[in-house]
Amino acid sequence: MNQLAESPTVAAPTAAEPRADGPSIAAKALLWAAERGIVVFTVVLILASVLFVDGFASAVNVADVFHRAAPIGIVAVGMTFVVISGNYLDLSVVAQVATGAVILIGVSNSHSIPIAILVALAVSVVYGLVNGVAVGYFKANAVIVTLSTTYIGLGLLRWLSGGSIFFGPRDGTIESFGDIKLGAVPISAIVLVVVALVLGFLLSRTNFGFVVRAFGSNKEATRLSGVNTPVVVLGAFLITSFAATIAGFVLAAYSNTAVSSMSDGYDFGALAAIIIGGTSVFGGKGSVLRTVLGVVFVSVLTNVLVLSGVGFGWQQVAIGSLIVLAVSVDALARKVSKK
Amino acid sequence: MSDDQSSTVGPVVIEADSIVKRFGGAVALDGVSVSVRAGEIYALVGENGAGKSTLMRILAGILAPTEGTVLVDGRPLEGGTRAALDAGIALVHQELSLVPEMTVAENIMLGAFPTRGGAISRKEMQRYAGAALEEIGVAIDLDEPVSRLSVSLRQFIEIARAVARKPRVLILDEPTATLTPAETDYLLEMLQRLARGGLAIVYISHRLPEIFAICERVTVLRDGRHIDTADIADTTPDVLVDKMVGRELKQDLGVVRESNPGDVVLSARGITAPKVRGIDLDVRAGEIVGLGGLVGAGRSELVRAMLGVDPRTGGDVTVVVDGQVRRVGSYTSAVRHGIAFVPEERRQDGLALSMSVSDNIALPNRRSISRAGVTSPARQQAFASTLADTVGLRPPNVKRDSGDYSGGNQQKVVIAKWLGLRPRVIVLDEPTRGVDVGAKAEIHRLVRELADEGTAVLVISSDLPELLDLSDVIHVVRDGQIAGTLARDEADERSVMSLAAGESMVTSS
Amino acid sequence: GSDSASSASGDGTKVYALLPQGTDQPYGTEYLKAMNAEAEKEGLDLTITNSQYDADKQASDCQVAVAAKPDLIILWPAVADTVRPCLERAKAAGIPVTVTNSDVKEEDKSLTAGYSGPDTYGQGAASAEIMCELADGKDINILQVEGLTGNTTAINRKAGFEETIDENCPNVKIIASQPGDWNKDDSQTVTSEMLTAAGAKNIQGIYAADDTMVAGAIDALKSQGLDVKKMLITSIGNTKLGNPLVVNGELDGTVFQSSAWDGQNAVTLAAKVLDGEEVDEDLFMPSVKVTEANASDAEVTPNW
Amino acid sequence: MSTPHGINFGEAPARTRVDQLRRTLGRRTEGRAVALLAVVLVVALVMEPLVFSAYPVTLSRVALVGLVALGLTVVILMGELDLSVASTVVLAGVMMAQTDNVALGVLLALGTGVAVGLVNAFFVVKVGINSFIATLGMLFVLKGLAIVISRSEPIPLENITFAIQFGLPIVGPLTPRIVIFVLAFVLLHLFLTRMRAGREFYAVGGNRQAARDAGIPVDRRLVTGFVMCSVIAAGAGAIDTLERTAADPTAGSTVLLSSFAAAIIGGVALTGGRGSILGTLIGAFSLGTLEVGLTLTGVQVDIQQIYIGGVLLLAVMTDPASLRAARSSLRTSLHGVRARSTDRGLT
Ligand SMILES: Nc1ncnc2c1ncn2[C@@H]1O[C@H](COP(=O)(O)OP(=O)(O)OP(=O)(O)O)[C@@H](O)[C@H]1O
Ligand SMILES: Nc1ncnc2c1ncn2[C@@H]1O[C@H](COP(=O)(O)OP(=O)(O)OP(=O)(O)O)[C@@H](O)[C@H]1O
Ligand SMILES: [Mg+2]
Ligand SMILES: [Mg+2]
Repeated sequence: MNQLAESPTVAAPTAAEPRADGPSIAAKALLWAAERGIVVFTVVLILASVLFVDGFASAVNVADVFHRAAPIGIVAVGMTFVVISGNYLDLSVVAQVATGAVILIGVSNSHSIPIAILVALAVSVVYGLVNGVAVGYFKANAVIVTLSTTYIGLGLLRWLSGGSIFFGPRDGTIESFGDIKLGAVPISAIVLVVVALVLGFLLSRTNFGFVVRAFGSNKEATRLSGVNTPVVVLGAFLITSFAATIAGFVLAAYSNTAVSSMSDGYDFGALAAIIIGGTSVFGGKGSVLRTVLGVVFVSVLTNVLVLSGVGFGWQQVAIGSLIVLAVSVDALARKVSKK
Repeated sequence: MSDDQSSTVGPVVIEADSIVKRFGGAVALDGVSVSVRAGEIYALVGENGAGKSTLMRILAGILAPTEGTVLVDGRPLEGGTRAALDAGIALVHQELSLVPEMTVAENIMLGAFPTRGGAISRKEMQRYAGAALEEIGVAIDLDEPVSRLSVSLRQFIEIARAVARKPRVLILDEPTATLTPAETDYLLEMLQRLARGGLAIVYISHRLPEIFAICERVTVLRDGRHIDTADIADTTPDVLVDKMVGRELKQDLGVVRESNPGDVVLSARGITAPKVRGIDLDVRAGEIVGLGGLVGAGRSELVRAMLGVDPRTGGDVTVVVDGQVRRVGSYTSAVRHGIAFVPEERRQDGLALSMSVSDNIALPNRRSISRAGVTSPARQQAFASTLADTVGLRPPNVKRDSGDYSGGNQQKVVIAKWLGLRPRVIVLDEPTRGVDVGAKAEIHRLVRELADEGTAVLVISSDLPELLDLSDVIHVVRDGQIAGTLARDEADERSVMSLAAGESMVTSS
Repeated sequence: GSDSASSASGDGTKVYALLPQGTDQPYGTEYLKAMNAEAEKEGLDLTITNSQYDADKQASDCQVAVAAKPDLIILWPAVADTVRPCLERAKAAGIPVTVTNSDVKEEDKSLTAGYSGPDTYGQGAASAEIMCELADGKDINILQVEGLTGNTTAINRKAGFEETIDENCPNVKIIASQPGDWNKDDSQTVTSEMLTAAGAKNIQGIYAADDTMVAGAIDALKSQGLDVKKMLITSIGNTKLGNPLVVNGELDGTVFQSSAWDGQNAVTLAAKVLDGEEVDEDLFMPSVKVTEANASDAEVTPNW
Repeated sequence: MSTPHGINFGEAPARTRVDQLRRTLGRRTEGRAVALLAVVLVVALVMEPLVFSAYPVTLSRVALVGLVALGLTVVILMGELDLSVASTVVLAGVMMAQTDNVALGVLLALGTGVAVGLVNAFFVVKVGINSFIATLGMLFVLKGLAIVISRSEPIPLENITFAIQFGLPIVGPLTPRIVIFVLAFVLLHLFLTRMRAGREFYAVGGNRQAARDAGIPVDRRLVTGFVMCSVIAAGAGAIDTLERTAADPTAGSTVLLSSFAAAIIGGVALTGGRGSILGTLIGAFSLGTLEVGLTLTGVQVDIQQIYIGGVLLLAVMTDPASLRAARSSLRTSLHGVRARSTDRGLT
């Protein structure tokens, strides 16, 4: 995580210019907090939970938080590329996660796990290609394109697989893999960290990541700098597809089952995490680390609410309010600092 | 034109009193006072970022001053845009302020749609808008969507909008930046006519001749401070420039460059595209080729089609790379072959404004400052700083968002980002539009240096002195074709304009 | 009452089946297989819709179905409270409606030609009865994992379970309850969290509204190092996932629900109505309690 | 240098009829929707004419999603977004079922819509956050509230007879829903094309700074737009609840994306300022007809989904602008490859 923490997109405060007459101390504090909004929010939430919620800090519960965070976190980390490239979101992750999970278990039951993984990755390439070509080359609207591929993908998945629930053999490789733990940290969280490290590096420290961010900031200026921009969009969608498929593997391994409806709500769930993390929905600004923090924040919050016996309805209210609150603090801080 | 009969100047209409404006910690205006009288044309000059536009936006009620007051007829003006409009203050913005999807008539009447019984009255709208266009003497179809109009026409529509409000104070923020000389002359005459009718006009421009042609008084701003207000009759352009930059400006203008062109590097044959009707063009190493012509002549379209920025319908473009002739099939291949392009709309197409200067500079150079696709922030920083120094970026802070810089400095960043590639060819479309004198001189210096180093340079400019000054040879484009080619010694304002407009239009000079 | 039993079942007999799930759910998948097979046997021309539990979409499907003038409509209500207009519309068009899987409300039953399917309330009750037996009068605390929030089956099973516990064995206390969305992984996580919140030591049992979720709950118990066999665990389904758990003694009891039975009898009932046969008002799927004792009986062989 | 009568900007503006017509058509944004509708109608005519003979059914399917889409269009035209429409539909329904009195219930539902619209607008206008985010938060909040208030169970209406009456035709074969939908369309169309405030929505979406500078009360227009959108969604929620005789706290799962699809297929640009209510109507019609047609053909549901997705994808990819973009992007990519390979060969 160290490497991510150093990534300039998060660490560099954009408004840290020395000034003649700066804003008031309070405004500065607010701005400081807003710049690091999600870090502050997450730390405060975790501290408060440790202090006030019984059982929160237990090893078992930490594992549960990781379980909540991992699959959707992997999806969100991948989708960060699409969001930063200025293409709103990829709705088809719902279909992709389910497809990855069903193929992993379904195909490994009839063939073998390596073949299953290859098939699933091949399918994820197809998803990325279709979305990426339609959005990148045809300049079609990303929301509608990925809505279409969701329909097509889920339709095909259910039609071809017959739609059943798939479960792997008891104590088979997949289940054993899903049960691996490093102390309190389940394998799914380790996969999340690895994916986040790789994709975080890709986004913040490679030419590809750089042009994705540039493209999200200004498409035409990026194109006129000689960047082959359709390929950039294609790449962003391919990465999202790849991550979604890995998330499908993780989800399948965790429960040793796969159903086509298991990833319902991952589209807006992942987007919410990305936004809470502070990545701009207009593209250009944001980072993988921010997304990870956003996911951790939502997962801890949900976990705490469940631990406190709060019902599903209030959980939703709390998550929604926090999305708005987190972004409002940021906006208000900016306003104050401008005055 | 300046020796028109002196106009009758009336009482002070609008007054800014000790205006201070801060954006966050940055001080944009620091206790500036100005007053404008009815019937006068009042000039405001200053370098990019001096605070001219900010002051005008405060006068027009768009921004609220941090301190100080705006007085209209001696009464404080409060209540934002609406109140300012009601008080008869009309602003023609520096950045175009039109709704592209709306028609000419709707844009002219924007914010003041005439209604009858709650519904918009089309007839009234056409009548008012038509009258406003007639007043400024421009004939355009009222139902045309503005998105299909040229930049200069849009500028006139903005002026028509201001005029349609029957204002008492008309503020124009760099209205001529996008206009050709003919259009500029026309506009200046029009402004004098309006002033004679008792209108108070505030006029901002980086082109000092215009100011000396029509204005009565001039105020110089520097770094948000009021430096001087003088009667035009009592000052000279040199004095003004010194006050604007606060230092002696070594004048590059007029220095004739020793040019010794090499072989043809960029060659275009039979280029056709929408608005471009079969153009051949060669640019040699170390040569600066200028493209002159009126707005709408198709110069931008020509170079964009040549480089593959926009699709072309016909023609071939080649570039010589290390002695080998290469086809330019698409814009990416153009860049790969070492062609750099500085587009006309720098804020829209040239820069990612929300990214740092360093990132913008790195964008076309990412291959050379990364290893195996992996970027190094330190190397990028160093690379960008060097180039920022080369172009004289002020302040030279490459970590700042490029959107925080003034127009001239933004243009320097656009040029800087290409310098890293050591381009074989550089194409610049209106490189100094809206750029102040200081920055303009520096950009000219850069362009000359590039040519001296052997780069083939192609420049589009509607600023005739600039075009004449820079170019070794000028092709004049009219109606999508090359109307004529002028060598340095045969080119002057008159010869370029006669080719640009076609013989018939040249009546006076 | 069926008022258009004129056309005998045979080729060209058109039937619309308005379902809220299909291949998107494991239950629906097997249900559809059985339904299609039976329709083939009966020679019915079946058109199936899937409203994905969106009541508005199902109402619209119903309008389309009525407009297509089929000989009969099979309805699996997405939300029982919302199907009255559909039933009225079909009645006005003279199309008989049979109900499958989850029944319409009592006051709407007169508009239907019959019901076949599980007694979802009864299933919850049956699972509660197993739990009561297991508790055997001792004071114990249990957790509940509910189905998808707002889902009719989830609501009925929850009501059946809770009300039966209240009545038969108030010594069993439900001290926490969260939805597991019919998913194994969701159930596993919420169970684990409920255990943490209540303190694992204070929990003696778990009820999950279906076998998939109970499998997740059992995994959660195991990963907290609890002795699953000592816990009192019940659910509903006896599916291919749940049945082995009963056999090996981890799941103490479940209630057999056969998707194949359900899908098949939806068509059988429809065919009977079309043939003008007298049908009983309700054809309930036998709610067989499955415990270790009978888990391997042929009668309760799981089919999904 | 200038001519005495004004300035010459090239050829005189086009005035012939044909030019006028071409220009008018060129300005329309509904092309894609019309093309899609034409295809759907022709295919339906050949495959399943029942779509037409049972047009009230088709209409009510169109109205189901279409009404919400109309409201959404207003917000999108202003360059904003409302992701909370589906949750508004649900919450309004639940609020409506809180009382036995139908009239009061409808008022409660619409009041909910006003409140939601005001909250959305508050965050966008006053706090200054992007509507995409504000309404994404509201999506969760309102859904959660609906579940909390209803205790996650459907709430049947007291006055079932009236509710059932409400689902029956009143004008010819048209049910109140269809009539309200048509009315909403006509009113919104007139508002956006003829009324000053409505026309100014386009300016707010097309160039917000310009609108502000021209003295248009942008904030007030935004509030109006968000409230209109939410009230229409709430109205749709009330209609749903009446027609179903019960409020369902889990309803509306498909509304958000379908109404979006209708608007975007209808040519409404997410960037604002471009599009029309008519386009959304046609978009909703083509998608609704497609769905009804597919249902009637009895094709397996999974395959229906594949068709719908395929048609949507084709519709956005075969837009003339898309095809142009694809042609030049492909050229770019291919030449890029060629340029690179020659580079390598010679250095
Ligand atoms: N909205 C804003 N937020 C922050 N800083 C601003 C804003 N508007 C202007 N500034 C800053 O205020 C200063 C004055 O800018 P202004 O646009 O008034 O200059 P100008 O004299 O009009 O320059 P130019 O000749 O380039 O148009 C600049 O440093 C600019 O960066
Ligand atoms: N008379 C006119 N009426 C409408 N549109 C015009 C007219 N003249 C030009 N245009 C528009 O302006 C554009 C042509 O201007 P263009 O930028 O190509 O000219 P240019 O010669 O490059 O001038 P410059 O770059 O100096 O602005 C075209 O897009 C065209 O649609
Ligand atoms: Mg300015
Ligand atoms: Mg141009």
